[in-house]
This record gives sequence, structure tokens and C-alpha cells, in this order.
Amino acid sequence: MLLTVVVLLPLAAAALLLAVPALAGRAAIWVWIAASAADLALVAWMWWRYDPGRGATGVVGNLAYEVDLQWIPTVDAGYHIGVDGLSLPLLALTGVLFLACAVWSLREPDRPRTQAALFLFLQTACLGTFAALDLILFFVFFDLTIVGMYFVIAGWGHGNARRSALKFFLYTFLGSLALLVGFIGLFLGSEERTFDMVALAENPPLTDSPLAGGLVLLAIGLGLAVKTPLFPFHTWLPDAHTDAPAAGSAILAGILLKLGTYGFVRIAMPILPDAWQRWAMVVVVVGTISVLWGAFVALAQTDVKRMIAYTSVNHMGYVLLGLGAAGLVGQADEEARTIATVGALYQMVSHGLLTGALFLLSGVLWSRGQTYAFDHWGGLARPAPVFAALLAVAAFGSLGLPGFASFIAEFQIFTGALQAAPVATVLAVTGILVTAGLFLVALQRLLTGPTAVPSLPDGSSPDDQAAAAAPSSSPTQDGATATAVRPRTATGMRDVHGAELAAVVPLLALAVLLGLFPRALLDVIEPAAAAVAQLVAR
Amino acid sequence: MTAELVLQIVLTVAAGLIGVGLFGALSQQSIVMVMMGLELVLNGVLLAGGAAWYFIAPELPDAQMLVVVALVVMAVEMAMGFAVTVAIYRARQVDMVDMATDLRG
Amino acid sequence: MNDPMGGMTGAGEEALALLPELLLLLGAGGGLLLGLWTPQHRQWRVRAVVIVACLASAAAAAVVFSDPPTRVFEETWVIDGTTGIVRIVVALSAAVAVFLASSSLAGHPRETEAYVLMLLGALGTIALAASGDLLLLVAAYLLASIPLYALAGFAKDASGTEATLKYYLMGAFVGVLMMVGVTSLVLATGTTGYPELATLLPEAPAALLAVGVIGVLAGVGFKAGAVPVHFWVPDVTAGTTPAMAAYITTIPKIGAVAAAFRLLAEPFGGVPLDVPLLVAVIAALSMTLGNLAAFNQTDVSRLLAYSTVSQVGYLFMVVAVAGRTDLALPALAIYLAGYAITNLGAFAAVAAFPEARSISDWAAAAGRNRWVVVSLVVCLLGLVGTPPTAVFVGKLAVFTATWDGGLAWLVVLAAVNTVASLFYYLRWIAPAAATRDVPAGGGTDGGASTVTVGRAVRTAPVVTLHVAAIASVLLGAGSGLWLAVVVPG
Amino acid sequence: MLTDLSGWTIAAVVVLGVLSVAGGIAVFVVDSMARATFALLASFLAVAGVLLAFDLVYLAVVTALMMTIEMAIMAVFMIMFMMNPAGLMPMTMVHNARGSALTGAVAFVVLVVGIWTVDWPIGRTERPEDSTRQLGEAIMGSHMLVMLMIGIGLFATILAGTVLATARGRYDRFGADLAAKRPDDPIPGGLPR
Amino acid sequence: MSGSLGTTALGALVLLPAVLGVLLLGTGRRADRVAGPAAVLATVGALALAALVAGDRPRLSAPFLGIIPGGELGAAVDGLSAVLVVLVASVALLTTVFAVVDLPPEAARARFFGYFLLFIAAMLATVTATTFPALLLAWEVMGATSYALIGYRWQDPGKLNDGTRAFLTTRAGDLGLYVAAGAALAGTGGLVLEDLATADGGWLDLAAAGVLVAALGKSAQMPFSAWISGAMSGPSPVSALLHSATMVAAGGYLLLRTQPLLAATGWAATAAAWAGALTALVLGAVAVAQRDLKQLLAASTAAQIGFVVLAAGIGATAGGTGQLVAHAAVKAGLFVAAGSWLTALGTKQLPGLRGAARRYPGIGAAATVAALALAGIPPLSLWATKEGILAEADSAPLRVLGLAAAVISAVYAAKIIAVVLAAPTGDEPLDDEEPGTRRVPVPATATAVVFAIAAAGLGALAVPAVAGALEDVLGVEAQPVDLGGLLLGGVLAVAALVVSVVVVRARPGVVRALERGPLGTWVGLRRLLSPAPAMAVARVAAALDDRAIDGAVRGVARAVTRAAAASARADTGVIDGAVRGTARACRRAGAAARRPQTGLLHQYYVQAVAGVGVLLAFLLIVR
Repeated sequence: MLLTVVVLLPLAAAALLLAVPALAGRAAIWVWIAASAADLALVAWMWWRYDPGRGATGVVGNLAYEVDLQWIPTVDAGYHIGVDGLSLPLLALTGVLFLACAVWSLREPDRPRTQAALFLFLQTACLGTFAALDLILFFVFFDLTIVGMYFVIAGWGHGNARRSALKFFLYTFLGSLALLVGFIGLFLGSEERTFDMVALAENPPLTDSPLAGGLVLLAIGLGLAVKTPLFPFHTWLPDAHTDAPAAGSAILAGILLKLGTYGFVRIAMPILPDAWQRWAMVVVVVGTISVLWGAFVALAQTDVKRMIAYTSVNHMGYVLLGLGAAGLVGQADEEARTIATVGALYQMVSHGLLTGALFLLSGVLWSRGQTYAFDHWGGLARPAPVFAALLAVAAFGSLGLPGFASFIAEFQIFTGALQAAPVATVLAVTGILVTAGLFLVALQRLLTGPTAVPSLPDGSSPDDQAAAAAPSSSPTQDGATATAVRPRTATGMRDVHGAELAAVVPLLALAVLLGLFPRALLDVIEPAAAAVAQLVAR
Repeated sequence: MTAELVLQIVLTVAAGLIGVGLFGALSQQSIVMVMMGLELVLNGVLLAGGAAWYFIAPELPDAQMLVVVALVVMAVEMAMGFAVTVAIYRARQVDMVDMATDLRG
Repeated sequence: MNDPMGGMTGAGEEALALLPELLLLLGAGGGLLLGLWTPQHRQWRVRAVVIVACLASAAAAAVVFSDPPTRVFEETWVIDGTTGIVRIVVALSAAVAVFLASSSLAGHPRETEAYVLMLLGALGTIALAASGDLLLLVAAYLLASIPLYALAGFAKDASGTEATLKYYLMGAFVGVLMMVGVTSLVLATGTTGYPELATLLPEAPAALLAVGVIGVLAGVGFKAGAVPVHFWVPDVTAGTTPAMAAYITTIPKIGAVAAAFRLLAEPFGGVPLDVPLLVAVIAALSMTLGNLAAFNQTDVSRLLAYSTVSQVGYLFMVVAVAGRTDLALPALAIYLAGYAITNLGAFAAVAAFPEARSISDWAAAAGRNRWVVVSLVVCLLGLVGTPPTAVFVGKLAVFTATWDGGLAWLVVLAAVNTVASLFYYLRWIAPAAATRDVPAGGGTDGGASTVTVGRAVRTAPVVTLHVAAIASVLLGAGSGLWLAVVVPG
Repeated sequence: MLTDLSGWTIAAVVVLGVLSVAGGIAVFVVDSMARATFALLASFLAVAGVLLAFDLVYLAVVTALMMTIEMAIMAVFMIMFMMNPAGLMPMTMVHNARGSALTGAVAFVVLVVGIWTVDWPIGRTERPEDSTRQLGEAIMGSHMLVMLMIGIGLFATILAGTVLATARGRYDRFGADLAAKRPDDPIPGGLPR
Repeated sequence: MSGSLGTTALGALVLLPAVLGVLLLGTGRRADRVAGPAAVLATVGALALAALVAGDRPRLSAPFLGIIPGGELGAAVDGLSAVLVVLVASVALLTTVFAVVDLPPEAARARFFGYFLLFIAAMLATVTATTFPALLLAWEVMGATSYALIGYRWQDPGKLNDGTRAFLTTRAGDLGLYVAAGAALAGTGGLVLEDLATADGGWLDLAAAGVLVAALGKSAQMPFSAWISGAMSGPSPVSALLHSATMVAAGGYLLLRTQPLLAATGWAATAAAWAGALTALVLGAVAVAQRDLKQLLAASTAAQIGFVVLAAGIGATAGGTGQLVAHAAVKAGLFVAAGSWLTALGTKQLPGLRGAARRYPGIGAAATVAALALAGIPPLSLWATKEGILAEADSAPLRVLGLAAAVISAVYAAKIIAVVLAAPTGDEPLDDEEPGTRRVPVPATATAVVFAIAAAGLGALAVPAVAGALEDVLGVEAQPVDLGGLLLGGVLAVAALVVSVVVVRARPGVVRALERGPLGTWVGLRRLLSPAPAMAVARVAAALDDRAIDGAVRGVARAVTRAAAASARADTGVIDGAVRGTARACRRAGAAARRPQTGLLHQYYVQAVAGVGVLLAFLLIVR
């Protein structure tokens, strides 16, 4: 029941917002913040009361806060939700990130009521996806996140928002339908004809037909790969990110991408262990390619947000590497595979926090200068030291520096995966070097050198002082959607302040805390990861 | 002569009526002429229905009923055809199908 | 054969088994009589009678729903789960359509006749679904078609009459084809009853059988608006008024699909031809062509028209596996209900702003009304099959059933088509949703001159739209309940 | 199995069949609508004759009568109402004639090929004593519902035809609230007057 | 002393500077005024704690990762770490003191000392780590803070770039540590450093390779040496800290610690030894060719650490440790001197520093002593430790190589000495890098003096008793002192030094004239003895270092950038293009799908008939 409240509370708040037109402007945002905070508090309470157990528990047993109601009896789909070590961290991440976005949006002047309602709706969808223990319920929420995000991008995006939103919707919807087809395959392949994840994981379907199992895994994998996104299904990501508003990008990268990886670990691995083992090497290869491709392409970007977006491809590649290694049962012992799985799960949380913070920070750039192009910015450490510090912290966190959550994740992925897939892992390790390089170069370009701040055309920049005509900016590169033509440059830039600070700092603080004291999270994750590793080995 | 041969001859005639009717329905521009083509096809159906009763299952009334239904269809469609023709003629002084092409694409 | 008198003696009881249909007929006759003595501006009385008749019919159908399946009137009329579903859905949809049409019909000199015709069409639709005899099917085809010809051209303007003309000529033509098909089957077996056909057809000559199957399926396909006899759909939808378009593209389709379902399950079940594959191909063609043709539509009516063509494709998927899987009937039950609700809702959105023909006009007209946009989004995404709407559950059930029936390729094609369909729905949603809010204070209203179309918001369509949106979500969420009722066990 | 039709009857059937097809062709060959109507009538009558040969007396008579009336109405309709007032003016109003002819021919050929290759299920020939009685019993018994449905269909046809074809309704005649004592008709008539 | 006290002390040793550092960073410029004193206090505390734990030898374990042994954060103090913690803490204290006086008053001190303390904490954690997670945590944080310290003056163009290059190069090496950790897990089932040598099969080799690469990267050994040159962009206290007892020392330390692993593979130890020896030689030669004092010192640092690596490779743990300690004292002293002169005179170019020791006699004396120690002059420290290492080298080529490297160190030390002790002419090019203060603060001098004393005093390691004490502390077998080697080395060093000083002194006028003059044959003879050939080789090596090795790095960077650009093009062009192409095809198909809807009814008829006919044929053909 508590879990149901957690899932539906934001939706209720959204309905309230839409129903009461008086809640306009900042009042709407405050309602949003209150709802998100209450939801987060409830999740925290759940966490507090949650006993992760010892050894391998979760996924098929020891599910907490379980609710199982019938929904569509003819196909045995139900409202089955519950929490275990796989979902609880992501539920918490969702709560945190949405609250951060709510706080961030205190500065949002554009239709705040609708926006708040939309984000709350999105929050319910995300929470529901993570809580779902039924394939159809999972799919329902999974699809709703796409709908919600579409409206966020199309409604509050900038640049070529409509087109990017469309691309995002079509691409991910295609993925979600592949997912649906896969789910139906699972249903038809199961002995008891059910969509219940727990029942399916207990008694995996299609174990005796490798071809069917492989095809179903292909469908599910395709669906999740688009969402994750993995090479070569990632091209919706940079466009969607570039044109999305900052809060939308943060949610998109922080939460929505996790739906894909979460699907792998929650559905593909326990329910199709046989096929997963058989195709684990493919997963590893795809993960590794994503790692390297994401890193190298990010390195070449001329646009901050595109760069961050591509690093997401890179980071999600690590997750897949870990999960794929967990499926290479013959090559590695259970310990190593468990560690790889733990790392992959940890990476989901860490990436959510860090990339969320990075995208919010990139939103600062947009709000000050309406462009993300590297060559329009420079020397920001002088006028905006706090921004510089936060960006640097987030960047170092994202490049996997020890002391940040990402290190815990990547370290475990690498150590766990090396035994199973040495060559791929060694190749993938180089990814952290490239990421380091690109983040450092980005910091250097943005923060040092002569100060350059593109001033807004209407002169609304608060510190608009030196409004000299700028030299003609270099032509926008192909693929980069930096839109604003720089009319003038200013040397002043308003530093991050107030709501922006309150939104970003907790994310980074959490990333550091989880990097230094990982036990809090690992205690929850490890039993579930062990359970997944055992289930895959069946 | 075998019954089958007679049936085949009769049905060939019916097929001829259907073919001619089809040609008419497809080729005529006037609404009423199109309707005539369709009537002609139904004429073939009448013939085939009668033959079906006589040669295939005279012990059952179904084929006879088929002929009755075919007659009703003829009548009803003719009536509606006239009504539609009147309506469109009133609305836009047109009695040719080719002249009603506003709706397309 | 049966004793002819036997049918007569049981007729009283058997007539009672047709109570839902009798109620509709009563509503039609009573409504017409009442209308004859009702002043022009008080014809809402007729509307009330008609709606009450519909609701009573649905209630009567619901009461006898769980009765065991029977065949009455010498087995020409089948009362089973399929019929029950169609009875309820059609009656309720007809009530909604009447209500929806009231906004454009109120005070019309022929308002009464319109409602009566709508009721008669609904009756014919139910007959399509319930008939267990080819001749009854033909008769039902006539009854389900003729009132609609009049309704399509009800406005008697240039486009309305053109719509009627095309609808009628297409219908007459396909009706003739259907007669040829029936004749062919009669030539093959000498009989028209489904049970006899089911036993005799498997030994019949393949050529006759093929002509018969094609002819009969062409008939139901026409009513459903399936490829290749779909040509009337866009033209009629665009030519007639939105309310009538809602009726024409929703109600007959339900009966036609159910009829096709019954045909595939019963008489064509054991024929030595791959009829399921044929239906699958028709389904594939319908969904693909419908979606592709809708891609660049800017006229909302035509867009929805093509969308209904593609929806028929999805509906025919379950027809293709009729009788081959237990999942088929639940799939039909939920998809038909979901489709009816959602499609009515979508057309209600068009009817709310009848002057707004194009997408941009519609967006401009509806832009201020957030809730209308929200409901439209729910309905359109419902048509796509976005959860948790009813069509999503329907699609899920249909996909599952189709796969279970051995047509996995069709499932994949349908999934791809669903994505394609999203594209054009979004082309409508995006401009509507992107219209900016009026600032909270309402002070700066710079768009006074831009919004000239569709200033008059019709109440009934808006109500219908909202109800449909809510019902779509509720039916999706409560699909278990609905299925438990209509497909017990 | 040999047919129980006499040689003369068969000859008559063949002749009538040829006549019906010839009439059908004539419909689209003659150059006026009135003639076309009568050609169609001829075709129908020939078919009625064949039905007569098949012992379907009632159906043959119904066909002949119904079609005669219908064709008469059609002729009147055309002559009175349509744009070709005399109905006797030469006219060709065709489109896509070659394609249509091809389609018709292909349909004919396909059907004929089918007809002459199919193994016809002839054999259960227990002819009833009275085909008309058989039909009557079916109408009132086994196929009653079909006739009921057709009846409702005819009702709907009347209603729909009226709605489509007539411009004036009761409110035009008796006023919006049906208060007028006398109908306001352009050409007064009817019993009360 | 109770065990728990020791454990607490060990924890505090790392946490005290770390927490204070983070606090300073978090507070920002408001803490500028207290930052210096606080840092000094913290390092004093750290030194005390270091002394405590060096005696107590505690073990510490904090929960971190789970499931496997070695997943926790483990720290322990054994002999080697005991030496190192004291060394690091001492150097940290002294360099902090130097930094307090050396930094300009208006500098962002909180930031500087924040990173400084964080760096110290990381180094302290590195030398005490017993598990891979702990080691990597400390190791990489050290790299990152070094980035921040080197790029401390980010406002100046290129400085942050140098930091980036340093961080990236060292991190490239660090990848080896990640791989080694994975190999450890695969080979030993845990992440405990000590167990590494027991790994089985190929995992052992992989782990050794990983560790080796990581250590070479951190220690600026060949082929990773290039970064240390750029690292000189950092403030002088940073150089003094990074390039004496920390950072570069960490690689050598790691190899000393994992010496059993290297030995177990059979090839890694040899590889390490050769890498160290070659670095000592080549970088020594590079040092000779430098004009910039800090650059010279940097190259010499890599060269000197090369001896440590060589020691680790041949198993001379005691000698290596001694070298590490001694070099720390020597190099810290020299960097303090160089930094002080830079602050005072505004230059670090050798021509500008001519006579610097005479201008500021106190620090000059200290620098001279340190330089002499660097040159390996008996009885100073590096003479003793270097010979201690070479004594254990079994392979003759290695030994010769080592000796040659030792001689070269004398040459570049001589270059310093010759310049700074020269009488100032008064027309030195001063203030060419920054405005000098013309003042060396007393604490700076004191610091340098302390370092010089240590640099000299550690020569005691040549005394067997002292060396034995060190060996006891480290827990290694005592090695007999090789008197012959000591003698030879001492003589060679002195000779080289003297020769070099003479040559360098003579060079500006006479030498150059003689070089140009026609009577050059004897000069050629002199040249045989002169450092000129070494200079030439050094110049070539420097060029190589700059062009080939660094060029390779840059080339790789350029290639990577080019590859990245190419892949970005492929991404937008091919993959996204495929997506867009599909969309376009769909649109076209959509237009085509509408074409049948002509509005002409007879065409509908034809199409319907055709469609029905096709379906009929389909039904008949496909049974």
C-alpha cells in the first residue's frame, strides 16, 4: 500500500495542479516541490524499514511492500508491485532527481503549472516502472514515461524542439513496441501463461527452445537498447538532450535511461537466463562499443550538452559490459559476476546523480547565453566561480574519479568483468581515459582563457556590460544544434545562485557520499545482485 | 445431356451477365447507368441462384431464398440509388460520378 | 429439415431472446412516431427516447449476457459472447453517437429521422454480428448500410451528397459482390446456414469456395472499411459532418468485425483454403495503407479516417486467428470496446470545432482549452495504443492472440505500424499541445485576431470527448473487470 | 447423371440465356437511356424465363413483374428527371472503356474457367412437389428472420430515401411547432382539401 | 600504546589533512587568511601521527565494497610504509611551511592549501593502502589533486593544460591498476595487495603488467616521462612536494611494495629494472641539456626515481627505499631553493640565476649541499643509496647503465652548482617570468637548510650499521656493503662534477671561442673529456623527448581527436542518416498510399475489383 502511495502521490499532485487554476506561477512549483519532497520522504521511510537480507535475496523472493492485484485475468497481467534491492535504489534516485528538478524549476517562468503537472506525471511513470513486477504494468509505465518526456521536450524545449521530441518519441516508441512483442513472447512461451515477472523468473520460459528464446531476447534487448541507449541505437539521444530543457534533460538522462538498463537486469537476465548466457558475449561487445564510441564521439563535440549526452552512451555501455559479463557463466566464477552486476547497478544510481547535475549545470549556460556551443563561452571561472567549482566537481565525478559514486561503479564493473571478458574489459577501461580527457578539455574551454559570455539579444542578461559586436562566430558544425547566433559578447555572467544551487549541490553531495560510504547503497544492492547472478546461471 | 452440362451452360450465361454488368459498372459515367450495371450483375446472381436450386439442392429452400434476397437487394439499392441521385442533383446539379471529385487524397 | 411449424411455436420465446434488438426497433419506431407529432425545437424528446432505447437495449443485453450460447430462429441468429459484446458496445456507442450528433442536429427539421436512422443502423450492425446465416448476413448488410447512406448525406451540402454518392455506389457494388459470393457458396453447398456450411464447405470445390469466401469477406470488409474496399472511408468521413463520421466509422465496424470473426470461426473454419492467412494479409494491408496514407494528412477528418482504416487492420488480426486460440475472443471483446470509445472520442474532438478542418485550425481553436487538448491527447494516444488506455490492453490482447494463433510476423508488422501511426497522431497532438497558455493574469491576449475559426465550442462533443477520454483510461485500468464480465472463465 | 429437363426446355434455356446476355450487352451499346432501360428489362425477362424453365414459377413471375415495374420507374425517372430530357438523344458517357471491358472480360473468363473445371456437387435431387410452397414455408419458417430483417431494411430504405430525396418535411408544411391546420404545400392537394 | 589508539591514529593521519582540505575548499576565499596556518597545523599533526603509527604499526579496515576479501578500505603500516609515512609527513610539513611564505599574499590560499592537504592525505593513504580499492582511491585522488595543483594558476594560459596533460598521462598508467585489480579478483579471488603474488596463471602476468604500467606512469618513467616537464607550471611548493616524496615517488613505492609480484612473473622485475635504468640514463641526459632550472630538476627527478624503479626490479628494497628517502630530501631542498629564487629574482632560467647562491647565501648554501648530494658526491646521501642499489644489480649491463646514469647526475648537478655559485655579474636577465621580490623569507631558507641537512645526513646510510637499521625497519635481509662500488661511484661522481663545473664555467667565453676557432684539435680531445658529447646526446634526447615521445602523445591525441571527429561524422552521417532515411522513405510511401484515393469513383471500382481479384488469386494459390 505504501508503495502504491509512493507511486501515485505525484500523479495526485499533478491532478490537483491541473484542477486548480489558482495554483499558478511559483505556487505551482512549490506544490511540486512539496509533493516531490513528500514522496522522497516516503521512499526514505521505505528504505529505512527495508531489510535487504543477507546472501542472495530479491528478484524472486523477499520482495517488500508487495501488492498483487488482478488486472487482466485472461492474460494474467496484474497490478503487481514490490521493492527489492534492484528497485529500491532507483526509486530513491527517482525521488531525489525529481525533487532536484522541482527545486531547479523555481526559476522557470514558462507555464509553470503545466510543467509541474507534467513532471509529476512523469515521476509517477518512472516510479511505477521501477516498482512494477508485472511485465504489462512495467510496459504501461515505461510507455508513459515516453509520453511525458515527449511533452516536456516539445513544450519546454528550445532550438529544434518539436523535431527532436518527435524523433525521441518515434524512436523510443519503436523500442517500446519491440519490448511489448518480446513480452508477449515471454507470455506465450511460459508454462503458466503469465505476465508476472516473479513467476516468470521462478520458472523461466523458453528454456528448451534456444531460437525462440534468442528471438524474444532480441526483441526485448532491442527495446531496452533503444531506451538505454546503446550503440547503434543512440542517435535520438543527443538531439533530444540538446533541445530539451535542463530539468528535462536531467530526468531523461538520469532516470529514463535507467529504465532500459533496469529492464535488462530485472527482466532480460532473470527471465531469460538461458538466452542471456548464450548471447552474453554480444551484450559485452555492444557494451564495449558503446563505451568507446560514446567516449570518442563525445570528445569531438562542439556543444556542451551533446558532449554530456554522448558520455551517457559511454556510461551506459559500462552497465551493459557488467551485465553481459554477469552472463558469461562459463568464463567467470560467481563472485566476479556478482561484482560486475553490483557495479552495473551502482552505475545506474551514480550516473543518475552526476549526469543529472551536469545537465542542470548546462542549463545555467542556456539561461545565461542561450547557447551550448563551446566556442561561445570561455573563462567562466572568473565571473562564476561557484558554477566553475560545481561543474568541475560534476565533471570529475563523471569521469570516474575515486571518491565519487561512479568510481565504485566502474571499479566493480571492471574488476568483475575482467575475468569473464578480458579483452573487452581492457578495451573498455580505456574509455575512462578518454572520458577524463574530454571532461578536462571541456573544463578548460569553458572555465579558463579569456572570459566570453554570449549576451542575450534582448539585453536581458543582468550583467550585460561590454556589449561589443562579436567577431563572426564559426559556422555551426553539422549535427550540432547550437542555435543562437551570437550577437554580442559580454564578459559578465551571473553565477549560479538560489534554486540552482539548491538543486545541484545535493546531487553532487550524494554522489560524493555514495563514493566514500558506498555501504549504505551496497548493502541494499548486493543481495539482489547476487540473486540476479545466481538466476542467470541457471 | 447431363445435368452438369446444363448447369455449366446456365452458369456460363450467368457469368456472362456478371461480366457485362461489371463492365457497365466500371465504364459508365452516369450514376443511373452504373446502377444498371450492378443490376445486371444481380441478374446473373438470380440466374445462378435458380440454377443452384434446381441442380444442386432443390430439397432446400435456401437457394430460392437467395433469389428472393437478390430481388430485394435490387429493389432496395435501386430505390436508394434514385434517392442519392436526386440528392446530389439537388445539391450540385450533377448526375455523373466523375463530377463529384471534391473529396480525395 | 426442421419442421416449419416448430419455428412458429417457439417464436414467442425466441422473440424474447431478441429483446435487445426489439428494444432498438421499438425505439426507432416509437421515436419516429413521436417525432411526427413533435414540434421542431422539441425533438430532444425523440433523442431522449432513442437514447433510452439504446441504454435499455444494452441493459437487456447485459442481463442475458451470461446465459449459455443459443441459436434461435432456426439457428439463423446466434446469441453468444460475441453477440453479447457487440450488442452492448453498439448500443452504448449508438447512444453516445446520438448524443454527440445532437450538437449539430438540434432543431434540424429531420432530427427525428436522423436518430431513427442511427438506431436502425445500429440494429443492422448487431444483426451482422449475430447472424448465423448468409442470407441474414446480406439482409443485415442492407440494414446496416442504407440508413448510413442517408446519414452521410444528411446535411445535403455539396460534400455531404458527394460522400453519400460514393458511399452508396461503393456499398451497392460490394453488396453485389457479396451476393455473388453467397451465390457461389450456395452453388457449392446448396445451403446458407453457418452450421451446415461448416460441415459441407470442407468438401466443396476450392474455386467456388474461394469466390464465396472473397465475396462474403468483401461485404463485411466494406462495412469495416478494410483494404481493398476501403475507398469510401476517407471521402465519406471528410464529406459528412464530424458527428456522423464518428457514427459511420465506429458502429458498423464493430458488427462487421464480429461478423468476420464468426465467419472465420464457424463456416470458414475448416475449409481447405488458408483463409486466416488471407485475412492476415488484409489486416496487414489495411494497417499499412491506412497508416501511410495518414502520414501527410492535414485534414483532421481524413487523418482520422485513415486511422480507422489502420485500426481495422489491427481488428482483423484477431479475426485471422478466430477459433484458433482461446485468447481471440477476449482480445476482440476488449479491442472492440476500446476502439469504439476512443474513436468516438477522437471524432468528438473534431466535432467540438466543426469549422476547424485542418490540424492547425484545430490547434488554434482548441489551444485555449487545456482540458480539451488533454482529452484529445488521451484519445489519440489511446488510438496508438499507449497505456493505460483501453486500446493498449486491446492491442496487447490482440498481439498476444495473433502470435498464439501462429501469425507472429503479423504481430511484428503491427508493432512497426503502430510506431508509424504515432507519427501522424503526433502531427496533430504537437501543435495542439504546444499552444501557449494564456498568462496567469490573463492580461496579454495578443491572439485575438488569430483565432477566428471554431469560436463556437459545442458542448455535447466536448462532454463526449472528456467522457471518452476518461472511459478509455478507466476501461484500460478496469479491463480485467470488463473481460471478467464478457468472457467468463 | 442426366438432366430431367427436356431437350426443348434446354434449347429454350440456351436461347433465353443468349438473349439475356445480349440484352445486357445492349444496355451499354444503345445510345439512349430509355433504350438501355428496355434492354435491361429484356435481359431480366429472359432470366425470368429461365427460372420458369427451372420450375420456379413464383420466382419467375415475381422477377418479371418486379423488374418490369422497376424498369418502368427507371425509364420515367430518367426521362422526367435527368438532364437528358427526351431520353432519346444519342449519348456515350463512358470512361476507361477499354480497362472496364478488360476487367469484365477477365472476370467472365475466370468465372467460366471455374465453372467448367469445378466438379459440381450434383446428386441430392429430391425435388419438392411444389417449389412455391417450399419457398413460402421457408419465408414463414426457417428463414423468417431473414424476411423480418429485410422488412426492417425496407422500412429503413423508405425513411432513408425520403430523407435524401425530399427537400420538404413536416415542419415546412405544418410549421415549426406543427400548429398549422392546413399543410403549406406549393401545389395543394390531398384528401382534406 | 594500545592497538585501537594506533588504528585511530592511522585513520586520523589520512583524515586530518583530507577533512581540513575539503573544508578549506568548501569555504573558498573566505578562508584564505587562516588557510596557511591551518595547513601547517594539520601537517604538524600529521607528522606526529605518522611518527605514532610508524612505531605502532596498526592495521585499519573500513567497510567499502562487499562480497569479496579485500573489498574493504584497508590500511596498514609495515616497515616500508612506516618509512614512507614519516617521510611524506615531514616533507609535507616543510613544503607547507615553504608554501606559506612563498605564495603571494593575494593568492587564493584556501584553494591552494585545500588541494595541497588533500594531496598529502592521498599520498599518505597510498603508502598505507593494503587493498586495491584503498590504493586506487588514494592513487587517483592524488592524480586529480595534482591536476588542480599544477593548474593552480589557471588564469595563465597553458597552465591548466599542463595539469591536464599530467593527469591524463598518469591516468593512462592508472588504467593498468584497474586491470590489475580485475586480474587480482580473477586470480586470487580477492583484492588484497599482498595476495597478488599468489595469483595463478595468466592473471599473474596481467596483474604485474598492470601494476608496472601504473607505476611507470606515476613515476614519469619512460615512456611516460613527458608530463613531468609540464608539471613544472605549478607553483614551486607544489613542485617541491610532488617531485620529491610524493606523486613520482608513489610509482617507485608501488613497485617496491609489489616486488614479490614482479619477481613471481619472471619478466616484470627485469622489465622494471631496465625501464628504471634507461630512464635514469636518458632523463639524466635530458637534464643536462636544460636551461630552465626547474625543468632540469624535473628531468633529474625522473632520472633519480629511475634508480628506485631499478631497485624494485632487482629486489633491492632497502636500497630503493633509501634512494627514495634521500632523493626526497635532496630534491625538495632544491625545489625550495629554485622556488625561492624564482620568487625573489623572477626567473628560473640558468643564465638569470647566475650567482643566485651568492646573493642569498643561506639558501645558496643549502642548495649547494643538496646539489652536491644530487651529484652523488660522497659522503652525501644519494651517493650512498645509489651505490647501495647498484651493488645488488647482478647483471653487468644494468650496472654499467646505472653507473653511467650516476655520472650524468653529477654532470647536471654540476651545471647547477656552476651557475648558482658563480659570481653574479649584475647583468643577469632577471624578472623575465614574473616580478621578483628580491627577498628570500627566513622560513624558506630554514626549510631548505633542513632539507639540505637531511640530504647530507642520510649519507649515513653508507655506514653498515645505519643501513642495517633501515633494513631492520623494512624487514629485509641485510646486504653487505660494497666498499669498492662506493669508492668507484664516489670517485666517478666527484670527477664528473669537477670536470663539469670546470667546463661549464669555461664555456661562456673561452670554450665557445675555442669551439669556433681553427685550433680546435685539442679542444676535440678536451671535448672527449668534456661534457659536450653528453650535452649533444642530451640535446638529441631532449629533442627526442619533446618531439618523439611527447610528440607521440600529442600525435596520439591528434589521432584520437581526428578519429573522434571521424566517428562523430559517421554517427551523424551514417547511423542517424539511416534513421532519417527511413523517415523519408515513410513519407514518400505515405504520399504513394494516398495516390489511389483519387476521388474518382470509377477508379475506386477498378482498384477494388483488382484488389479483390488479387486476393482471390492469392487465396487460390497459397493453400
